[in-house]
Amino acid sequence: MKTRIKIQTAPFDLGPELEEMSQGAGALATFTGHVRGEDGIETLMLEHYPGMAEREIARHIDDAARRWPLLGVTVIHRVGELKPGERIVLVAVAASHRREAFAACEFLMDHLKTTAAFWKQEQRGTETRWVEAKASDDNAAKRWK
Amino acid sequence: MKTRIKIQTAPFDLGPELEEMSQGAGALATFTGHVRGEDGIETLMLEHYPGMAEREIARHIDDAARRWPLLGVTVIHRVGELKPGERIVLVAVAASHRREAFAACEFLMDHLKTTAAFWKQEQRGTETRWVEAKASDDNAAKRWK
Amino acid sequence: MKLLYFAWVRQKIGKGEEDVKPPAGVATVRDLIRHLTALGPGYADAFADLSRLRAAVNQEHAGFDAPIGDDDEIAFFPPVTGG
Amino acid sequence: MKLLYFAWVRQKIGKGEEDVKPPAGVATVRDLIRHLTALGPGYADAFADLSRLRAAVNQEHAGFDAPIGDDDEIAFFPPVTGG
Repeated sequence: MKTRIKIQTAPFDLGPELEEMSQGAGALATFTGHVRGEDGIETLMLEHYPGMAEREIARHIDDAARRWPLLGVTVIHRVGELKPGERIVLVAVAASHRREAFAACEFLMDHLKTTAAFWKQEQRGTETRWVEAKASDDNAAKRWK
Repeated sequence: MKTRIKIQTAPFDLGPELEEMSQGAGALATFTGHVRGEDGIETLMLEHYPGMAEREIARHIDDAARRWPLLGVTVIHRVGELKPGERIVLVAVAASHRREAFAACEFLMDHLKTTAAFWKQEQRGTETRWVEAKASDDNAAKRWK
Repeated sequence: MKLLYFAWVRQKIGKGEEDVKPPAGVATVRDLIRHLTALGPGYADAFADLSRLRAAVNQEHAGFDAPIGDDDEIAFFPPVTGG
Repeated sequence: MKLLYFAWVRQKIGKGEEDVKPPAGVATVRDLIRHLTALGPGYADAFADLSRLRAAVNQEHAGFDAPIGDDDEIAFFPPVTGG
């Protein structure tokens, strides 16, 4: 299985990333998360724990690959300063069949949300607020136990 | 909600399609199905019922939008002659949150597989074979009843 | 009445569409199938196993007991395999 | 022992990382928290509510009873909010 994990400050395009993933796979499921502009957010600052963030993502990819037959997984997560509308995260899963691709993609997103070492801070004007973890995300991750 | 349905013989790129879908959405879930090269398939011929194929897709998009709050749906389905590795279908769903985007994307794929008026014929050398409907696809669609 | 055939139904019958005027008494999809089956060996072959056949009336999936009329568009095809 | 602080833990303590040599008897994450809390008001504030705090030992999520040693990398942070 081909695995790619990138944590980067630079924006990324979907086309080239997904084009490469598609090669040889019957099914490709992807998820892209964006900074929502609602509530007047002007900037989203993303902080991470270098080393641990990558390790956690790699661990969840390994877990997913043990559960489902996968052909490839790409996870890209941006850090630093993001503006509304920008992509924060991409999870792309290639498999032979759609059921596995969808399941693994959702599994990875649920675990990214609850254990990968990233923190978000919203900035509105001069006001800043650390985003709090959501119980709904914990519950989503628990579905897979 | 923005809806786009395209049935076309021409190949399509993911980048521009998804770039447009991303605008203003928190979450974008996509599925892409490809012609698998296994079993020595040389060509996949896709036939459809013009008019009915579009109607069925539109109906399922309406059903999905009644079940989940969606911001946009794009479905592209190729017809005609396809080679191994080529994209057959794209389903992309934009929503505010990932749960809805994933669910609607999978819902649409399951229903596309079982009711949209498309038929596949595999060609290997001079031999042709109409692909038979799979019970697993029917069962997948029944999950949503 | 406009008839459309797809996939192996089209191949067995040897055409993709035709206009027909079935005799009085053809009131349902099933009646139409019975009428068509008598038109020749291609039709008989296409309609030999109804468990493998699906129908649409005016571009919507329909059972074999669905009522049909002169202005309807009726399509016959195998279970779909798109996506 | 290398300590790392993230998000508001980092802000309250006023630095992202530091090397410390805790006194003998600091054998678990919880012991370390107790030791750090006494170092000043920033630390006390950061560690005031343990229900809002998470820890990692050598880049793996760890409970407060996890054993720690001089060569370990210990991190403190709020529940994660990536993705």
